[in-house]
Amino acid sequence: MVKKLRFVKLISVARKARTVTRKYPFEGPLITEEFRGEVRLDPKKCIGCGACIIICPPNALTLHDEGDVRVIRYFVGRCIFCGMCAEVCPTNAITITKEFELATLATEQLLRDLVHERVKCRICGKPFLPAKLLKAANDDIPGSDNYIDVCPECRAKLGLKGILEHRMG
Amino acid sequence: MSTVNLSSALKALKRSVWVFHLNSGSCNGCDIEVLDALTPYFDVERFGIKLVASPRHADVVLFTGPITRETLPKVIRALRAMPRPRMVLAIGSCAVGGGIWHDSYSVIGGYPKLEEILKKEGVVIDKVVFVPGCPARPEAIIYGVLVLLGVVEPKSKREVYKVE
Amino acid sequence: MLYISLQVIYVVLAVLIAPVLDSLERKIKAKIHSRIGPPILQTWYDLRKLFNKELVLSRAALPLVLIVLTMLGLCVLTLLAIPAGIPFAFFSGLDIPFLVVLIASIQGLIIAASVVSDNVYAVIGGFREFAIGIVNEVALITAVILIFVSTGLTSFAMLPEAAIRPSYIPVLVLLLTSAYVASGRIPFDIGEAEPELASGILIELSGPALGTALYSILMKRFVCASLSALALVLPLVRLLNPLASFAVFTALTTVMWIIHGIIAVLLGRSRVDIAAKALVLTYSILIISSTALVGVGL
Amino acid sequence: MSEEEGNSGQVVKGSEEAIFLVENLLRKKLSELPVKIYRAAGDSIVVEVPRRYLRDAANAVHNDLDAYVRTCAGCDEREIRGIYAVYHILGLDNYGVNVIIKVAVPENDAKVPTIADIAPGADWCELEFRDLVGIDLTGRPTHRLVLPDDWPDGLHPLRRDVPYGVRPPPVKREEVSLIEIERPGIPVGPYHPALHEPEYFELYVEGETVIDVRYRGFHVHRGIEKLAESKLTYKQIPFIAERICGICGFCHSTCYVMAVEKAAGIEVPERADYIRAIVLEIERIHSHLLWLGVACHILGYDAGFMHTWRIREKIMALAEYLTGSRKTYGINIIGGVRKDINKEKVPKVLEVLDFVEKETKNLADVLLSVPEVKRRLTGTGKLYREEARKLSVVGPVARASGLYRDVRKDYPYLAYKHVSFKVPLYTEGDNLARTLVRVEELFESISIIRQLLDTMPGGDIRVEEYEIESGRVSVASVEAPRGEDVHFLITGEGRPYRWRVRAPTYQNIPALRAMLRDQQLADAPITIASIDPCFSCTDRLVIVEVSGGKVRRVRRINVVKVAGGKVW
Repeated sequence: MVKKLRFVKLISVARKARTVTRKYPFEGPLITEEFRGEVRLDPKKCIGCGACIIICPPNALTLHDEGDVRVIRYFVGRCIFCGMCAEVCPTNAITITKEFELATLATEQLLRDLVHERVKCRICGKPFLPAKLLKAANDDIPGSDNYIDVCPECRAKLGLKGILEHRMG
Repeated sequence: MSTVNLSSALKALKRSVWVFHLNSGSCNGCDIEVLDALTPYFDVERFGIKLVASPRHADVVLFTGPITRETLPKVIRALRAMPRPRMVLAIGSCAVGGGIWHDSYSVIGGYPKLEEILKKEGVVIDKVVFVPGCPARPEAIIYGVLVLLGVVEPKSKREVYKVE
Repeated sequence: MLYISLQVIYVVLAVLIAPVLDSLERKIKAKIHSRIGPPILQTWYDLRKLFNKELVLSRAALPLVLIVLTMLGLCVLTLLAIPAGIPFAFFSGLDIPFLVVLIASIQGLIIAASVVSDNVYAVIGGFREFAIGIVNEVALITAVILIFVSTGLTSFAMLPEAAIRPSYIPVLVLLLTSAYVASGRIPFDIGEAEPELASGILIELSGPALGTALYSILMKRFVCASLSALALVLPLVRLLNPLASFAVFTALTTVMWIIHGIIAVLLGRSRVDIAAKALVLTYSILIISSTALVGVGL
Repeated sequence: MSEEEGNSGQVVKGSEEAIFLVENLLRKKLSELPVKIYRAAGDSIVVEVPRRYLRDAANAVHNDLDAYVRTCAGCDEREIRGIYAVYHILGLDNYGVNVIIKVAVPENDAKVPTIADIAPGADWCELEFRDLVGIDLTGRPTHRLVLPDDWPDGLHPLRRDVPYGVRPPPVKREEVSLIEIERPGIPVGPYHPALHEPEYFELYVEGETVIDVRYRGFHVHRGIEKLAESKLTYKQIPFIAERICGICGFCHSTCYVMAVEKAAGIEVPERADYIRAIVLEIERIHSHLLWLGVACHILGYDAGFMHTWRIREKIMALAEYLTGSRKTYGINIIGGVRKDINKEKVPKVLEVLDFVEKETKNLADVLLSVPEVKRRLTGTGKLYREEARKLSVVGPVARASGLYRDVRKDYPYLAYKHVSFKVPLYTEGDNLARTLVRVEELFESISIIRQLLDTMPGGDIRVEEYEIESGRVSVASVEAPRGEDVHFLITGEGRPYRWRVRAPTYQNIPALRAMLRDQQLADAPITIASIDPCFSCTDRLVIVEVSGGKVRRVRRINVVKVAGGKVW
């Protein structure tokens, strides 16, 4: 008979476990220090290189070159919180926060934009790359000062002209 | 059918929210977190939230998934079966932004894209809240419900930084 | 005069605290699940919200609403018919047969509901209620009749004798089990088995219609709880003065409701064929033993 | 044990010796067929056979060598060799070796003979490559399996020339009912409380007994394979692989990275193997606890659901503590893992494991002592051993029907060769057996993690530089909570050329028909749940012959007509 009534033991299981409810939002969330939440792009460190945009699997980070401005747009709504962008960012501009309370009434509220001023080409005047990216590239590549602020098309023409002169010399 | 005055319905809803779980092709990560919200550690029943079996009984739809092409007609039918006030809580990066497969041939691409289709179909949704996350933690879902009920102001705002 | 007022108070009490008892039951269930559970007035909040919602009804669900309303009315009438721990008969003269007819008609209504709706789940849910309802109705009615026969009562107005006869025991057990099964809780909520039939008969209802349906179910549960309390309190009626026995009766009703709730948490849902077989078996044993004992005059 | 000659008892499974043995066996067995046999990456052998001998080769390998159907993949190789190719992957469990039968299909005559009658397990994956790659099948009735109903005929998404974002306008398809069924068809789904995912079972009942089942799935087809072959890169695919399923995602991402590492010959540091195995077992514990809770809920025993998930919460928090996310761990990357399980985290892991072990032990026997739960689990949803073997079912469903199949033992991978564990085996094949298999597996996983933590070597956890040569073929498999998860991969430039995922539930759904037939309607949800279906992994449709063996061509059945009622 005792074996038949073993299901009543549930009461003792419940009494031992007591009430475990964590009264969120009045009490803190059940979170560990390793949790990957929303990602934050630091405007001071970001050079607008787009490495994070290439690696982002769901295209939550997108790059828009409009007019004389380059916008790095982070759409939190599509982000899958994998943290790969923080891993590939050359200047560690991306930090992973613990923020998960992101609910909003409209998806526009989930957009975070970083607007970079694009340098205009010395020759043709067309804007091409953000200033900070050019500066970073300049520091890395020695002796590139004289044509760093020339857009790729003009630079190609310059290079071609250089070779022709050299050959026609 | 009978017109119901929305304001008194919404006020009455603050203390008793019956939710219906609608999976439109999700990987079921968010669906498990939705179920997790019922379990002892989070216990949404203390807010008067109850999971119901039919859209006829529901006030809020817990919408997960990027709406695959196959589920589209059935999703519309389920939403139309709900009495007003009819509210949607879009949970997870699939529902909010189409997720990692947002531009695949077999996926509509999340709730924002469904909204246009719903307008064409004449299905009125009174209020929508988007809860990002992959999967959205149970606490994030609870926070989403609080925003839906107007108990809490959403923290997340659009930000634009100028880089000099 | 005192009796009528007590009886009316009892019915008013029933109408008000049935939802509160329901949320109390949910609270206790939550505690056993080691979680907090809803506030005490939660079921009232649910009902208030439901009555504020839009009524979406498919053409076929209209008769169902009628059935639900009549069920509500019948339950309140039955509460009037049950003597609230006091020797009083609201429908003097025909009191016992009238109580039996009322209980039978409540069960009958549920069975009628199964035929009405055309939603596939509602049809299946209805047939299941039908199967369990038939078996249980027989048991419940015989139990109610046997209670009065074994305590020598021909009308509620009389005072039942204090002595507890041995034949009273199987009758008591019969009534308690059939009242529990009639209250439609696990393991016998098969007609409304949520994970299988998406809440069976109720699937089509929404808003106010659903509100009335849920409220009528609560009233039915209150009838079951008070029937059980009546069986327990009958031997004491002679010993206590009317007020005391009325208080004991109401207290017992709430206690029975809570006990029903706790039993429901500990068990899983049965299957309609297993449940029907099990019930037929237990009921036949109980009925045979109690009629035999009563027949012998013990 | 199988009666195949030359038992491999003494050979270490998956070792060089085993592969050599299998190669000789194949050469001997297929000597009279014009075949080319050569080694592919890792533990697989490729058998190239002309189209007209496919059936003989398949028959030889599947029936004579007692191989199990693992999967098959169609591939559009017109860019490379101007042909379509069909790969049938059969696994020899006794040797731990995969045999890949490769068939070249000319571009203008894209047809291939079926092997579904020889190996019924291959039924579905054949129909899939017919849908997605457009290689037709001869010798069997065919129907649409994967693509949505309103998808136009003739447009095959996995062909290289079809862009991944194509959105053809819907095509109205009339619902023809060729089955005259006067009995009501009960729609279970697509939105049904017992199913947490949109799938669709139609049960034909007589009274309360189910006489037949029609399943229409594919609500969760997201075109993952097409995205991986055209848009995503090698580095990004582990994250989409992890989201194939929200419960066993880590198995898919591990299987993918192992397939790539095997194909490219990348030497993964041993510590990474240990970490991957530990997290795989943590995922198994959470998945089995989750299933136990859902099964109790379906049987009406909500207290069981609440308490199993209370225990499971600790495992979810532990997973977050080790990997950074509760479910989509995201630590798998080609060449190793991104997060280390360092010394000070180990005590926390052991503490949680002790808690889970103690609590689950005494909760499990309370659950199984509840009269209704025990009564409704025993004897329902029976699957006999021969039927299970014929359909090549996997995981707990196989182990509960007497088939001793476990990828961790048959095709050893990661660090499982360093730990000893028991594989629970039952023969009744009913829902109770499947429950007991899962509960015992849960305790085995706990002991596996403890052993792994003890013997974990030091060293770094990932390899940064690696070269992925294109055109290499490899097969990787992992024992997911629901069974054997197989990934087939052909490497390409910057991203895989073809990546085929065969999730475990894919093999188990056809077995459902056998389990549901002549059972009570009320047991349908628990039997469906007993294979622990994960439809976001699977997403396939199956056509059920009407009882009595008469084969009927069936199109979609208009439920409203059959049931006479309105489905909301």
